[in-house]
Amino acid sequence: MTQVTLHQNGQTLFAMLSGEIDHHGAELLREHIDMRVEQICPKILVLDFSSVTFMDSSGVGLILGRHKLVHAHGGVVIVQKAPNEVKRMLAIAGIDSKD
Amino acid sequence: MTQVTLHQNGQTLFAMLSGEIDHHGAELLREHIDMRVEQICPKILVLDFSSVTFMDSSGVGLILGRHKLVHAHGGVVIVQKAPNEVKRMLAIAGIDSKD
Amino acid sequence: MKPVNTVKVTFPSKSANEAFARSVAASFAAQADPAADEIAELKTAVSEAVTNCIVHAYKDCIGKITMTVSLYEDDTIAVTVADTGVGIPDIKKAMEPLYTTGGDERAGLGFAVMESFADKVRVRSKQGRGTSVTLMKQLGKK
Amino acid sequence: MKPVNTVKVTFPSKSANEAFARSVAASFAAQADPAADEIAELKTAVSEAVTNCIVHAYKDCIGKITMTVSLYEDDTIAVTVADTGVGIPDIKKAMEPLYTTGGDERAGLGFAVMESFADKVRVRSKQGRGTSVTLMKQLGKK
Ligand SMILES: Nc1ncnc2c1ncn2[C@@H]1O[C@H](COP(=O)(O)OP(=O)(O)O)[C@@H](O)[C@H]1O
Ligand SMILES: Nc1ncnc2c1ncn2[C@@H]1O[C@H](COP(=O)(O)OP(=O)(O)O)[C@@H](O)[C@H]1O
Repeated sequence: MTQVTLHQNGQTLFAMLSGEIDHHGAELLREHIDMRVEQICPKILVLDFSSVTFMDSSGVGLILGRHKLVHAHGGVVIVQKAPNEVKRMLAIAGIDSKD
Repeated sequence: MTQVTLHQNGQTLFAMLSGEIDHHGAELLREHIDMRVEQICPKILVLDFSSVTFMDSSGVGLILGRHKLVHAHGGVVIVQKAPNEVKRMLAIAGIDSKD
Repeated sequence: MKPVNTVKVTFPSKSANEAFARSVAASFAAQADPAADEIAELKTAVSEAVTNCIVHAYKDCIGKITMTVSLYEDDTIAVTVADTGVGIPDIKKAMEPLYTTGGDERAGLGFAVMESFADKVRVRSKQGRGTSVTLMKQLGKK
Repeated sequence: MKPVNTVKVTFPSKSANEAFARSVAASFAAQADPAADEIAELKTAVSEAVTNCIVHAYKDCIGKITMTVSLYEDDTIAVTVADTGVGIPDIKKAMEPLYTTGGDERAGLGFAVMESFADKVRVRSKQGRGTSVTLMKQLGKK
């Protein structure tokens, strides 16, 4: 099951993603994340991929879409802890993942 | 992968079965076991199911077929260490599994 | 009741496809978020139905097996396994436990296992035309 | 070269079937005893091809997707994902990285990923008639 756990720390919103991120899963994640982003307009949105078991290019679309939304509110998106397979997908898109 | 490791101890032949036992896997196991049984005519053939991850009624056929063969040489078959799911299949056939 | 999702799979009656067929049923059933033992039961019942096509329906040849899997709103799954092989002359007799025409390596328990692991088993067959077995199972009981 | 085994799967273009489709490809490929990373690559490439049918070919409707998977003697696997949707007017352009007609939530990297994760990608399409994408991949290199 694709899931996201959200928690806020000051102006930072942490989104702990888990499960398989394909187009189906990405839509679910997008809805949950955007609802919170629009409520609290975070300065930093952290997308944590440590528990993601599969990701196709829909996951890249998810990151780019959140970037656009958060950026519009003057914030930034940080991608972190991507497992190796997810890293390979991010590399194709030129996106870095922090450790 | 369905596999069997055979080892002999006096007049006992141990067959350590592993993987998925369906009709496809059972044929492979049968060939390997019967070759050795016919060589050494064991008094006891022990079929060990501890590493079996799936079994359908083809596995019951495998047991009954080996019973017939070993019995013809005056030997017996012992079924042991079946995991719970395999036990349920054996129960339908009225076959006991030793611990 | 109309299914909410249906997939159809066709494959040749090679024994290597037994594992494939039960994985397909399990992958599809995953949508209903079933318990692990429900999946194990479903895989076993599907394995029996598919093996029967390979061993009995197309005894001395390779034929086509069609598997249709449907999921209903109440999380019931229906798996139909159909062949165009020899058919079953007497279904009632064929379904009796221990009855087999398959020789020493078949236990005659395929239908008994299907009936034990699925909620409902329906068999249709015509001699020389083929057989279709439908397994119904309620998932997500937990 | 003739395939040693071929399966055909049809399913509706519902996003819940993306996971199903890649599991089917992986289950079938298991016959070639592939390495774990080969399976991961295959699943990702299949996921891209199937998602494109759902997102682009049948944008505003539910249509039928047909996936054919064949295994060859040298352990090459070929997966063809076909739809009868809108088609691609300019295949060359569509295959350029970052090109997308899918809006902000699509990265335009589907074909780039297929080309990176499969050995060969062949695309055929006719406007208003549909698209078929074939992925070829050598398995069991280890
Ligand atoms: N698809 C089929 N086509 C033809 N005959 C079948 C088919 N399925 C079952 N049968 C017949 O029914 C008998 C009982 O089947 P089953 O209970 O599954 O046990 P087994 O497969 O061990 O023989 C078979 O031996 C065969 O004669
Ligand atoms: N099956 C298809 N049917 C119609 N158009 C398609 C199909 N697959 C791809 N396309 C077109 O090619 C473009 C690029 O596809 P792709 O590289 O997979 O990126 P994305 O899916 O992110 O848009 C799509 O935006 C779409 O216009």
